[in-house]
Amino acid sequence: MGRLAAALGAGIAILLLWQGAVTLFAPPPFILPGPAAVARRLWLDRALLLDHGLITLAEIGLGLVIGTLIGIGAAIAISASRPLRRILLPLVIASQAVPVFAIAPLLVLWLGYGMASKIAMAAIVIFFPVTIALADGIARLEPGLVDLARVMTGGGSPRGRRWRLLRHLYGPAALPALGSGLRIAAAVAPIGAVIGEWVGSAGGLGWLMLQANARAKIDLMFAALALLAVIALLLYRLVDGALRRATPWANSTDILKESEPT
Amino acid sequence: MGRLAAALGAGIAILLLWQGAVTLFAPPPFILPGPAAVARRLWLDRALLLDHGLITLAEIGLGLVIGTLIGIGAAIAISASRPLRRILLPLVIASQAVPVFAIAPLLVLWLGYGMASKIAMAAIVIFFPVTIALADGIARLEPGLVDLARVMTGGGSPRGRRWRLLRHLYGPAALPALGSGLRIAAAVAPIGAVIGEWVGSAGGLGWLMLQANARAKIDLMFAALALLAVIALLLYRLVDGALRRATPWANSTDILKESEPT
Amino acid sequence: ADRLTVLLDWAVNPDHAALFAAQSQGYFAAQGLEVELIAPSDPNDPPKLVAAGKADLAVTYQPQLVLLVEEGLPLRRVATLVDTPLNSLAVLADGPVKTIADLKGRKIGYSVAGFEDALLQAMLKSAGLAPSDVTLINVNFALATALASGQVDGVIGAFRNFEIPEMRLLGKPARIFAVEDHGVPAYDELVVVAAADKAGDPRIARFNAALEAGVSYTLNHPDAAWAAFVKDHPELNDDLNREAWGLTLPRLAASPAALDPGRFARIAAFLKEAGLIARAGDAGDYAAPPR
Amino acid sequence: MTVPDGPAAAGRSPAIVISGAALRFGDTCHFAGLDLTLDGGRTTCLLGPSGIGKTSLLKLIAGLPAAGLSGTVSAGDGAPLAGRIAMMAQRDHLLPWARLIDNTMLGARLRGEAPDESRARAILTRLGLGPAIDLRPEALSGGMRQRAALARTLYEDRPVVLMDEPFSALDAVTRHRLQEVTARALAGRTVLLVTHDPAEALRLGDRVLVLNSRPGALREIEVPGGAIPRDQARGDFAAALGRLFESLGDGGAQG
Amino acid sequence: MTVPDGPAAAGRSPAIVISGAALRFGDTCHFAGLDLTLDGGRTTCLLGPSGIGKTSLLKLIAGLPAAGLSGTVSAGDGAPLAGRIAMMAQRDHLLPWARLIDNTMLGARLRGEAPDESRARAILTRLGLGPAIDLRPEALSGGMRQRAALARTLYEDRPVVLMDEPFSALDAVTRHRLQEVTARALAGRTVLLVTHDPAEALRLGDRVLVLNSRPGALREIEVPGGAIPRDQARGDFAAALGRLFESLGDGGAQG
Ligand SMILES: Nc1ncnc2c1ncn2[C@@H]1O[C@H](COP(=O)(O)OP(=O)(O)OP(=O)(O)O)[C@@H](O)[C@H]1O
Ligand SMILES: Nc1ncnc2c1ncn2[C@@H]1O[C@H](COP(=O)(O)OP(=O)(O)OP(=O)(O)O)[C@@H](O)[C@H]1O
Ligand SMILES: [Mg+2]
Ligand SMILES: [Mg+2]
Repeated sequence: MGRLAAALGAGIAILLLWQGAVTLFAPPPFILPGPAAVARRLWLDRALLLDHGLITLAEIGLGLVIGTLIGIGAAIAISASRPLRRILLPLVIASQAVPVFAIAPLLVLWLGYGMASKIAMAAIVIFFPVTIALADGIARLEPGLVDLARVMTGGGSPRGRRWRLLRHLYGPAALPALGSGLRIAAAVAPIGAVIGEWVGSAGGLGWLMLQANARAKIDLMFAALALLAVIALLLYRLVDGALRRATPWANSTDILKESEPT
Repeated sequence: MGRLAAALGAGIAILLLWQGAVTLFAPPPFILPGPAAVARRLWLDRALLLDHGLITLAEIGLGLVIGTLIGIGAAIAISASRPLRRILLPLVIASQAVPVFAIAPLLVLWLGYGMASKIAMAAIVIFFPVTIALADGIARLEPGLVDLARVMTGGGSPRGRRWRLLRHLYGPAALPALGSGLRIAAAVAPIGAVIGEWVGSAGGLGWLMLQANARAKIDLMFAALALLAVIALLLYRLVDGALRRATPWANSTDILKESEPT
Repeated sequence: ADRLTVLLDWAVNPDHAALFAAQSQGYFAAQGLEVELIAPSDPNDPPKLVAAGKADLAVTYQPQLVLLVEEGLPLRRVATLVDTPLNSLAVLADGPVKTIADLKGRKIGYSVAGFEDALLQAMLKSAGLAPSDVTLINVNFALATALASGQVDGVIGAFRNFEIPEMRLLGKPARIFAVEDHGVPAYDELVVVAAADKAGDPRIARFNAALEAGVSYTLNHPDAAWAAFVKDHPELNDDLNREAWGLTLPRLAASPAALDPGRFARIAAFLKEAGLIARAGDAGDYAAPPR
Repeated sequence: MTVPDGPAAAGRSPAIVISGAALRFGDTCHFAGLDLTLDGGRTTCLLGPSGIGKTSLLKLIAGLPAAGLSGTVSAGDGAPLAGRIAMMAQRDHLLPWARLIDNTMLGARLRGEAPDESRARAILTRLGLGPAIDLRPEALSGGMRQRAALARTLYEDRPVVLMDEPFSALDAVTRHRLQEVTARALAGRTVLLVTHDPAEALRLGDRVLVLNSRPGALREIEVPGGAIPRDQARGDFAAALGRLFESLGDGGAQG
Repeated sequence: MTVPDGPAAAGRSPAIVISGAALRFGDTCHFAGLDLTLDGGRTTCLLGPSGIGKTSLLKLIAGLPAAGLSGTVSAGDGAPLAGRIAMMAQRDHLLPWARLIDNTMLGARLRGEAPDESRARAILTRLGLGPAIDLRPEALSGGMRQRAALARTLYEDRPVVLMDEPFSALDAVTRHRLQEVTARALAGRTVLLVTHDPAEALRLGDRVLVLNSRPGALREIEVPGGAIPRDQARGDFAAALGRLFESLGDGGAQG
């Protein structure tokens, strides 16, 4: 399994880098503990970490699904109509400038302290790259295909026309671009969930990190962080693999890589 | 000036939406003040907001430049060599799962309380979409061009070969994809700078928002937030416009939009 | 002049009155000190950075200091800014909760600090409630608004000199239960800490002297001190901070260098009882001997 | 189940009237003031040097925006042209993600009509693409891609058909066969066929026009007799070919 | 300042030995066990039905990966082939962001050589692209794009040149002229030229081969006499053309 070996290699590389930083710069252990201490904590508190990890995982999953759906919807709306674009695009961009603490009370007021407010916050982080990448992809349809579609649909009933264009032409053509957006979204989804937990929570890795940080249990905080990083990596792999399978026509060989001695 | 009209329209749309939410849901003013109260605060504290806005603007500018450079560098490294990719990509993804408060002390330890630690934090947020979008763009070079380059450079000295391929082929071909990444980066740059300010600071809009929030000066917080959103919008426009001018061959007309009554 | 970096616990507020008075009245300068006051975004960072040698002094909370020392941070208390608890459990004055016992089955919000849930548990116990009788929610950035908007029924961590007037100005006056009235030993809300190996630094004695002068000036000339305070921090010049200023002054430690060793022993024992620390030390483990 | 031979109702194919067509870039004028009527139900072949503006002229008729292009186009029957045109562009523009059969039926999908798979299969088979029906474009050869684009155009079944060098990537034998298939499928429609192959023009065209920049815009070449597709063995074919070559020689490459 | 006619040192163009070439997809075998030697310094023209595998064969020689393809290729002089080949693919593959002149000099840039702008200009001018030298590909017609790809290939100045239907998008007149220009530029090189135009094969090929699936793999056609580019007016040209058409007829379209 070359993939397993690669994953292991990456893990070892990160650990070496981390240990290297600890050895070289010798930061105090209460600011950056070494991998060994964190590994020990990961083992000792595995039940606790698993509990909270599962909460966060659920938030990530839901946030990713909802964020992606919103992202796709926003991209479609932005691409489909100029007036909508005028209104939506600035809103979408402005949404990225909002820090948590500014809208946390608002979210709680409207959505309560349950999952909903966390998923909303996570979705805000996640949907944006999807929207921009997909909208860009849609706007970059090859001009020849634009012409083709124009001739094919000219004069026809406009009912559902845009939807069909999207479904059969713009959508598939933008899939690789959507892929870039989804990859970015997959990597930021974990932090999206953590930010969601700052809105107010009673559990999850973000909550655990806040708690551990406040009690100066730095090794626990970094253990939770390590778990979060692993989730991010696995999620990225998952999304990446799914995307590769979904867009086989877009996977080119890469000369820069090909020329490597493998 | 159609562009000015559009910007005005967008601003008015946002304000209407905001006022609508306030009127409709009637959240307490200490959670969401109306546009009028915030506008009043914007005017009254204009000097204060300007002061801190300029600090944040400087951080955004530097963060965007440095983040973009790092992003491009990381994308090139990831695309150029398989071993490097194995090590770098997981690091790059893991970097997105790190909450500020986990590494804020570390950043201060290594970079001090000055601009550097803030810009580092901002760069972490900003570089990622650039990296992924550009790396994806590089990997998606048309297979026909890959073949062409292979025949053209076959047998030649490998010295600088990758660099030239990147410079004359993969790079320009990936410019539109890099554009998507940069657009995302431009929109998240302001929050990147704000997050940077959470590392510890004595000024800036993020600092001002924290202060205002901690002291329940909600109208001041939203005034700062409004300023931040405006910065995000202007930045996006700027980057978008520059990108359009830089990649004229990639600006297609969009049938979905073309069919609009304009 | 010798440079001295002081990390505040949180955003600048009237709790820091003595520090800013010493600064604005030139008492630090008179002691040959050039003091830099820095506000962090996370109250947990300053002690760590002092322990790591990245700053000379940090403002933190006495129970927090005990927790940090337990976790191996080489820190010692060198001065006190506020020598009574400010923390309280707050509920809406016109709400259904009249006593702590009424909180049974309700939601209680808390902010980030690690020992607040311990405080709460002690208070609940004093009213005969178990921790499982309430739902605890970390509301992080929004104590007052969470309570005022009715999203939670009570909050622990409300400072009685700040959140309480804040609630009233929001139109939602609060009823408070002071921690020390409900099973929690009294402690110093705000202390100044230094790295253990630098606690004997002569600059700290000079810092304390200036701080003491700052307290005296603030207590003696509250209006002038206020004027100087808002001159440097125009964003704080409002009704709330003015009122908080008045409520804070009586809480300021008049003798910042003075140490009550018993308080450390009592709060350590309390935290051990709450299961937050494994070993309760005595004052020598937490505080530098006063000089 | 077969390739449609001629439009459902012959005679419905409108004439197309182009007037004042011009292609200009700054000081360079490729052609200007060009008036042309394409007879309804007839095939007009257009030849001309590379870069003169043949593709641009097709775009004008199809109502597609193109830089430097101006002129008006209308249908002889007064009704709007939009929705009555099928166009086969110079490049194949296949959808890389779609199988050959789905590429063929794209038009139906985009118009929300039920795709007629058996018709698509029949067309593909007749164009020699039967075995490749489930392949994606990346697995097709150049000539197969071009035939796929042709299949897509024939599937459209429109009264007006514009074709831009539809057989250029095909070997002589396949080309000859597909010229026949295409001629039969398009009989009775208004067709404008751009080609670089003089023999092809004379085989398929009711009219043959040469677009040249130097000697005025359009020159019409007298075509040989006989039914379309014409037999190249006829005596007057060679003569017409000679005239056509001569006319082409007057122009010279543009651009 | 002129297009190079023949390689700097004639005779250096190696023969190319292909052995055991096969193109298979699952059960479908396009060809197998194909052995072929391209004479050094000579032009070999390859014809065959669409989809038979001509492009794939070019890729094999160029050392490019292609699905289903196998076989070994070596140079007659024993030295590696890599770096001695210029290839003009079936599609133009121009860089959309680069002006025509920069597209032409791409090879030099990729190899880190100093681009020779005056040589590139000379080539472009000789191919009739002089006025378009500063345009980007989007502003070029189909034939102009093909000529641009041809210019890029000629600019490479390699001893081995592979061309896949280099003139298919050109009008008859331009095609005729560029066949001459190309033949002169490539004289003395080892050239494999895939074409669908039998006359073109006979004008330009020292050898003419037909790839067919049914009657065994490769069939060689006897070429008329005369120097390349050959005069089509010669008596034996028409005869050869007849033989070639006949040979092509045996195959039929693939795919
Ligand atoms: N932006 C532009 N600036 C200058 N000239 C342009 C521009 N866009 C197109 N042209 C010119 O307009 C002409 C377009 O011609 P068109 O594509 O219609 O040619 P064509 O007759 O179809 O040629 P071919 O047979 O080669 O396909 C070309 O000469 C091209 O150079
Ligand atoms: N993945 C695949 N699966 C099945 N068949 C494939 C696949 N990839 C390529 N082919 C087939 O291999 C052949 C490739 O032929 P190639 O492109 O070499 O043809 P060609 O002789 O150049 O044809 P043309 O004259 O049309 O350009 C085609 O018949 C094509 O359908
Ligand atoms: Mg054309
Ligand atoms: Mg081919």
